[in-house]
Amino acid sequence: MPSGTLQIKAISAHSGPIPGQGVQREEDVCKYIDVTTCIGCKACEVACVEWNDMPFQQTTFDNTYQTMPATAWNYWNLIKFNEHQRDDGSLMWLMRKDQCMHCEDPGCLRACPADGAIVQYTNGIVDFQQENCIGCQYCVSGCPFDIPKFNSSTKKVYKCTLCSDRVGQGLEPACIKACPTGCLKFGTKTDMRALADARAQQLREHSGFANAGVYDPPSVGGTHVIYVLHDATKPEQYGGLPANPVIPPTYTIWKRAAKPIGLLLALLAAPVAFFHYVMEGPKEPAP
Amino acid sequence: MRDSWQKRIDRASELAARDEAVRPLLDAYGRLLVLQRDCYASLHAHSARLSGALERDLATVRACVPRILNEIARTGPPRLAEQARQMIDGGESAIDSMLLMGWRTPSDEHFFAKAVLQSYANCLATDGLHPIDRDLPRADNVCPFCGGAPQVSILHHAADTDGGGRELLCATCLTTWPFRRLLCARCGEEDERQLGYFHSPAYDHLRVDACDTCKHYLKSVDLTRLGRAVPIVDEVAGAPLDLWARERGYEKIELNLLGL
Amino acid sequence: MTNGWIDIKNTDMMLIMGGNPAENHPCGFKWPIEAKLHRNAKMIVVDPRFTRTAANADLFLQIRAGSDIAFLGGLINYAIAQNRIAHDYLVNYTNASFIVQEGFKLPEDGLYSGFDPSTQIYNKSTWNYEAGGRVSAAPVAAAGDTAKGGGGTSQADAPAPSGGAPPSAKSSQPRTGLGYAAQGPGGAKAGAGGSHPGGQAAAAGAPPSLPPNVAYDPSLQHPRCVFQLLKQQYSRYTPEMVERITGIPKDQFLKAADLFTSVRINGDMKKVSTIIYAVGWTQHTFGTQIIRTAAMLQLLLGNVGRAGGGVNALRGHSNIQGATDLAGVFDILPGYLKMPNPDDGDFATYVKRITPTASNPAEWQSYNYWSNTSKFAVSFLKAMYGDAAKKENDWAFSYLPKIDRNYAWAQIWDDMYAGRIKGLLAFGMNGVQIGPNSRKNIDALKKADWLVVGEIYPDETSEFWRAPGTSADEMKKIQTTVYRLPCAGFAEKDGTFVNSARWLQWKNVAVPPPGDARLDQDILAQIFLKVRELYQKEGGKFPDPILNVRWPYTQPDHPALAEVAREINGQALAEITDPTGQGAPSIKAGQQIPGFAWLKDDGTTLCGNWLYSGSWTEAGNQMARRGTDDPSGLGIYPNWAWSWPANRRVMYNRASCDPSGKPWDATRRQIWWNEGSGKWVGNDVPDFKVDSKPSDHMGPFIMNPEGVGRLFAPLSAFAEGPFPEHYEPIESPITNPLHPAQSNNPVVRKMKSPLDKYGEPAGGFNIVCTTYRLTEHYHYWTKNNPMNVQLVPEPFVEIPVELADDMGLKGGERIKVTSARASYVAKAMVTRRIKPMMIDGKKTYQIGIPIHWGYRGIAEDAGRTSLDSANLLSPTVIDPNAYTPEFKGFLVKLEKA
Amino acid sequence: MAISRRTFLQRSLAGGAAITAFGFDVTPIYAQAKSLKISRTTETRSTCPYCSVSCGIIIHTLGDKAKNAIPQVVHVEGDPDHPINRGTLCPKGASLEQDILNERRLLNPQVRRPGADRWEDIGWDQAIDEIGRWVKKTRDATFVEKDPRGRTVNRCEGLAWNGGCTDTNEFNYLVVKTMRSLGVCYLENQARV
Amino acid sequence: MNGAIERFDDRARRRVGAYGRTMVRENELVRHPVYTRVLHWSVAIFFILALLSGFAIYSPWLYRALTPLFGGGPTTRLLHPWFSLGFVIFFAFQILNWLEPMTWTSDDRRWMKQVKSYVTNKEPVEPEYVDFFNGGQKLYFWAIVASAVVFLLSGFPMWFPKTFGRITVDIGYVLHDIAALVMLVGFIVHLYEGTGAQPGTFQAMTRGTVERRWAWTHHPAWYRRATGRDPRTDYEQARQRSSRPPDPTARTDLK
Repeated sequence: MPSGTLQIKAISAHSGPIPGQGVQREEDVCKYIDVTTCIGCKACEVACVEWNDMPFQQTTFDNTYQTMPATAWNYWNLIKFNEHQRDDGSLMWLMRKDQCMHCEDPGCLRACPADGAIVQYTNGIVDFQQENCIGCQYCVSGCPFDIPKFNSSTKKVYKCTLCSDRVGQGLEPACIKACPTGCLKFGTKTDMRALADARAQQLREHSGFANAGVYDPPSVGGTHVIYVLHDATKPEQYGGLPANPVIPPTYTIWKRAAKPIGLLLALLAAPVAFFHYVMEGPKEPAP
Repeated sequence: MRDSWQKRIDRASELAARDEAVRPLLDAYGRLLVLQRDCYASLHAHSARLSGALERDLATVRACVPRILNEIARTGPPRLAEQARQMIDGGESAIDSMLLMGWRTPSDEHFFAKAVLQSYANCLATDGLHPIDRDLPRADNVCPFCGGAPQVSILHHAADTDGGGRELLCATCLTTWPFRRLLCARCGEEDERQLGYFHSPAYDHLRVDACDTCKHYLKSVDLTRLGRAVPIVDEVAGAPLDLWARERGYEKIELNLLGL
Repeated sequence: MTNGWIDIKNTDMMLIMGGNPAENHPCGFKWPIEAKLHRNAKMIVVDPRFTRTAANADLFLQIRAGSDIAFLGGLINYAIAQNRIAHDYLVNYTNASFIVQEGFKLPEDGLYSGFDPSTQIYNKSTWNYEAGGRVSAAPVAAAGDTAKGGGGTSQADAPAPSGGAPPSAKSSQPRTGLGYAAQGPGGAKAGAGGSHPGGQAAAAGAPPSLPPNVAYDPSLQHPRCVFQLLKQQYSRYTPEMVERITGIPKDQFLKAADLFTSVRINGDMKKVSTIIYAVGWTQHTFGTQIIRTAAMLQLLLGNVGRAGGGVNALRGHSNIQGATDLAGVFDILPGYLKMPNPDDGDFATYVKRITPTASNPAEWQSYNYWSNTSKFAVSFLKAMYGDAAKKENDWAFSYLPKIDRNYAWAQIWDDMYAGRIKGLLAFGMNGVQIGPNSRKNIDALKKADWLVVGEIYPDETSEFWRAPGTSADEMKKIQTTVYRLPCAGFAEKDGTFVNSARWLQWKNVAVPPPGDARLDQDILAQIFLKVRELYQKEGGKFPDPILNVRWPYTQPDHPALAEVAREINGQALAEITDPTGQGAPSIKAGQQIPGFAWLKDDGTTLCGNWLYSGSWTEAGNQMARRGTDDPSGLGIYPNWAWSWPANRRVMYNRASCDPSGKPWDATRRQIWWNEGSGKWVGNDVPDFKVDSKPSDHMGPFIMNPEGVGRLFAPLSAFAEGPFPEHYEPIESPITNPLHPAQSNNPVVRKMKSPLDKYGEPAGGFNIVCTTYRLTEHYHYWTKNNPMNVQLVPEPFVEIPVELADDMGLKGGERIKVTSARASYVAKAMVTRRIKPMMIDGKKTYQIGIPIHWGYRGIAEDAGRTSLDSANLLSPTVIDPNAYTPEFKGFLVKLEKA
Repeated sequence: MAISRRTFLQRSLAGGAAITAFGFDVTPIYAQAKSLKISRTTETRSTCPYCSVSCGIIIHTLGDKAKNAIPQVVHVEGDPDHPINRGTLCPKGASLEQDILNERRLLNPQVRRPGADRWEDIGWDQAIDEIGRWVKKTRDATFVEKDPRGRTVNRCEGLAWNGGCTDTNEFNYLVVKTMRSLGVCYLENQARV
Repeated sequence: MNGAIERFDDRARRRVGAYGRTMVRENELVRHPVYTRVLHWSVAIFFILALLSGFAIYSPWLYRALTPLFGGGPTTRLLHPWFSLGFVIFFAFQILNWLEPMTWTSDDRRWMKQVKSYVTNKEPVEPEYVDFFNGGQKLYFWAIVASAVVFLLSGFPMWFPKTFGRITVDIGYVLHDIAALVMLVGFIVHLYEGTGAQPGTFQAMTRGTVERRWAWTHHPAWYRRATGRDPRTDYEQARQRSSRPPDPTARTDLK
């Protein structure tokens, strides 16, 4: 299992070099979720709540086995239950453990204007640092998976940390430890991806799921949580997993390119004015 | 496996930097680990020459010893330094008999033998050579590879459904073998009321697994609490727990390389 | 389970039906997953609902609750028609070749030969083998024809000479699931003359018995041989008929049949399949017969006794298996010894009645292990009454109550409601919630004089007097005195639980009970000692058994469970020598006996439960063993805890080898015959006579007097017939398409109290309702636990989308479910996971209700529920073999609330 | 060459400079050891009381048995050695700590008298005494020695026993012993349903 | 409608004017009464606060420099919408106040066509038709008005993302930033024009008065309206009075 202290790879809204970068090479971590062997037992939900010391909350019945409609600021790990009718009329009950995907190219981090509120470690974990969070919720819109959740009383945003505290100590995330069927595993990205590919192949060859595959969307640079899906061509049916998750173009195009250029152009007005003064001089009241 | 030695060395210096009281001990251990690593490296480089029978491997193993003796003679505590000097004077035969005795009738009280044989046995283990002339009794609580006693116990979580639980780390070859929870690693006591562990918040990932039947203990390194601990080094760093356990009248199953 | 949890990983094919292990046994479900991942095993799930288990299946079929026999019968028909059967296994290890008496009639009209409509009881004398040894096929008319009009001549329902057979055993006591258990209710019922509430006792006279030299035809061609009868019986279960009854479309059924029997294509024996079930099968008025059908299917396919095979009952609770082994039910004594009946005038008569004699072809051998019954019985009485049990007084046989009728769960409430039962002691058993027909149970308690409840949480039973809807005036009229005693939780007690795989595992005390709570065993001992003291002081009715109970515990009012466990294992009362003659050291008086082979019927041993002999020997507590080695890699773990019988992990494992003693599959070697040592050896403990040569042709099913597995269950093994037949649930949306004139199980009778009402489609009750549990909750227990309440906060009713659309109902709206007995209000969960079905041409809806809520609990106390119990709805009607109520598949109607 | 372990032990007990068996100075560590706050935890093997999978669990309890303190449950984990569950637990098992330490637990014997609308507390002795009398009274009133056909039956049909799903084998055996000796026929258990 | 606004403005001008005064020296004209000045500076203060807090969040480069001004990131984020709201409210009054003088006319179109000569200071005085505000000023004003509307519309979704939904927020994010850039450019030009580029202008917003010279130079038409005199004539007279007349050709030579 990958271990070692956490090295930061990217910091939200940070100018200048990243402290300690390059000091230590570290392997990418990855959570493997085999949706095809998940039994939706919610042991991972309990483990998450317990490890992160999250308060109990009253839930209400909502026409589903799902504990609540979506993850919450204090409920980071949620099995999403989806009834899916296949073309041949047969039914599938898809249970997908929803949590932060820890994108390689995290939209939240990209969107975040607060220096250090979101960091990405070299092992791939994207972690929120609430002490730096300014509560602007740009990350909420920046995330293609609808993961960051705002707590209106603390005015901060929270999400799954991939148990960065545990991983930093060389442990697996709490949810992994809890899974009774072994559909959750944790390891290096390479290993988990290989495992997932092998499982997907098994599903294609032996279980009649011709479209079985691994969900590791390249559009966000890959994720550090990967799913084995019965049908990787239609991830939407697993409780709204986007087929092609993209950070909204507003964040990519605008923030990466247009924004700095725009600002430069705007600020160009100052030297123009200055040189106008130098070259044309002031227009004094005449005479 | 040279990496694992390096990991131990790095961990020793990391821990030394953190804890003033234990620093001298860890510094000393770190220096020893360097010597052991080099010894391991030279053995590993000549692994083709090794047979697994120490008697036949003496020539190769012996070559490591003078450096260790010289270093201890120079920097070791007075008594060990004195012994090192005597052994240097004793020449090859003294060294050989020391090694063979440590190999065949192991004891945690033979410092030099243990220090050298750790490198040797570990090299055998990594090269897949089974010890031949070390006919020690087999039991659950000794190393299935070399017959050595356990130095430290390790708790870790299942990475998948096929692992997890507790392991013991061999004091000689430094390999691990699975061992049940709630079982005295010395006398096999299973009665939970006789077993128990002592824990201090100062060492969150360490436990003193004690048995009130045989009044022995060994430390456990709980990798489920600190996954990046290096058990054999963290064991040494938990020295205050040893002193505490001894005060309570428990004896350690196997002293570590620092005699604690 | 004939096999075990871990053993499921060895399978190639799983049929999960009548059970939902992913939800109710999540950690055990890792093993089916393991089989899928590492063996590419296939999983077929058949259930009224698309469950979380179904979500992991390769094939899911939605079945109408209560139509399981039709489905399984259809599989038998398919397997025979496609010749996907285990021929050698059938001939040698089952009674397929045995010839059945002339006069036996198959139930084309829904009735076997010998039915007496006035008493609703069968005369089973024709349900027997023919004597005569080996025969060849003779052109005789088929049994069904010859038997027409033939009834038995014997008037008496004879006590069976034998208890259940392994597979039949499973069925005869579904909660036990195993051959050993067969002795239980089957036996007791047989002893009671097959009687039911109000039934008559057996008449005197020589009962029919199994013939000693059975006629058989190894070519399986004889028209009256079991195989041909079986073939004939299930030939009626065509795919079309299966579709009409179960609602499973023919093409889907054929897909499943093809897949399930694919392990036995051309009779190849290498692969193995397992059947996994739970209370979805037992809780029917023909539950035992469903399980029996499954067992027959497994025998037909040669899957019993093999790693990755078997018929595997998943018990619903931590110690249901143990409670049955230790006779927590009325009809047996520990170790599945039958209860004495009033005709057992003395001990010898009793033993003779309950000891089977071998019945097999003369060339074959039968171990007939139950022939040791007298040793088990005497040792048990010695454990009960110590020195007071002497040969001279018939081992104090008279101390035991003699029974000749049904005293089972539903009968308790019926009799209490009728005012016959004055007092009830309920320890950890929430009878009001469990039902069925909870209202009746509540009203029954009002008629009792006293109730003692031992519990750890406030429960519905102890507060029946303030059940919702009870007015202050009514409360004043309830004269029942109720004691509620705080008991100890699991972590506060030691002792053993027996899991589904028959593992006895010792647990230790972690903490003392909180507050003023006491250990259950202390409370029981203190009550008993108080009663004994009163009898000593004041005398009373027949005080002898009370005064003479052996109570040797160091602290009588605080009996140490370790001492009790040692007593259950058995101890020598005098020096005894090795009964096997193999020269083991003799056992001294006072020492623990090493196993049940050492038990004696001369009063020199005592043993609380012969099945558990070997669990606590002189070598110590075997149930606390923690050996984690698994040399075979088959998941046997022989040194982990202790498994009955004799630490065998897979029962009937002789059947894992071919007749010559070689494993059917060399990669899954459990045991095998070692010619050199002349013994059966292997990775598991042979469930067999270890020195019986293959050439002796001893049958692998040693608990049956035949020595072989019973495809045909002779005589009184079952109340309603030697082969299972599909009958409709008591409340059914249709009449039985097989035989409309005999729709229900002919031997089932409805209860007669004013609160026992039964619904019919004509009365508007036309929706099939089933009840179940959820992963997140455990019965009526975790509603006291905030975490679980958070995960699933409220009760609900699962309703098909189509039905909701018909009603104009949206998910989350409140709905009222009404049965003939009561109403239940909860929110609707509108789902596509239950689809409308075409049952015999009629569009039929099913709905489902999880059972976890009542009127005490976190959500209940906070006023977030309607305070109804799901079992207000269920009917009081029971399986005639196992006496289990029909919680699954009753009729309701729905309206918006 | 061999150094007795005692050497070290005596020195450290005597105070002053403390060295290890090999002569390494541990005086500063010794001081640290004295200041350690150390608690004793006992691990108890148990079996999950819910379903029949029988997941092994380990209950950690704090409390020095030497001091006769009441143990406190501090942690419940799956037993990694257990061959069936291998350390994993389902959501019910994972919240067992809440079952052991639950504020809804019953703590005192209570009685509800005829016609009453509430519970009242009752002492154990009195409760046992009253229950014992009820049992005897009911048994004496309903005991049948011979049935109408004159056969000895020795049964008590006036009282019933309901046993629970989590009762241990040993408890169930005691139930058989006591209840059958009272002549109880209505002896049933969750096992039936 | 216009009448109502006019009446409101008049009332506001009177009321605020009563609390302050405008010192008019010799050769000076009142350009911006107290009310206008108060409004302007209120707008300016909130604008700058919003600008600084906004740009702190806008770009990581500015985040660390600017957030401390407001007590750290979270408070910056908290205050920014309130600053902006302040800006919008005061600016709304300013709009009402200036609705009339800022009205776009054909003269402004003419002015825009000759903007090059304005930028290059080709003529010493503005064309005669330039009234209270020239075309550039009006352009700036209306750009700010437009931006403020965009700000407001895009800012609310960003303030309350839950209520407005994701797409609105995403679009708002871009629009908000574009508006910010437009404002920034305008603001820089405005600063320059109001200070260095046109000496005497700044005073118009501080003391409220301008020299007559300034008026006939930059806003001849207004001069005419305010004084009833011909700006061109007054300019020529002044030029002749001046001992050293400006020599535009000399500047041209320098180029």
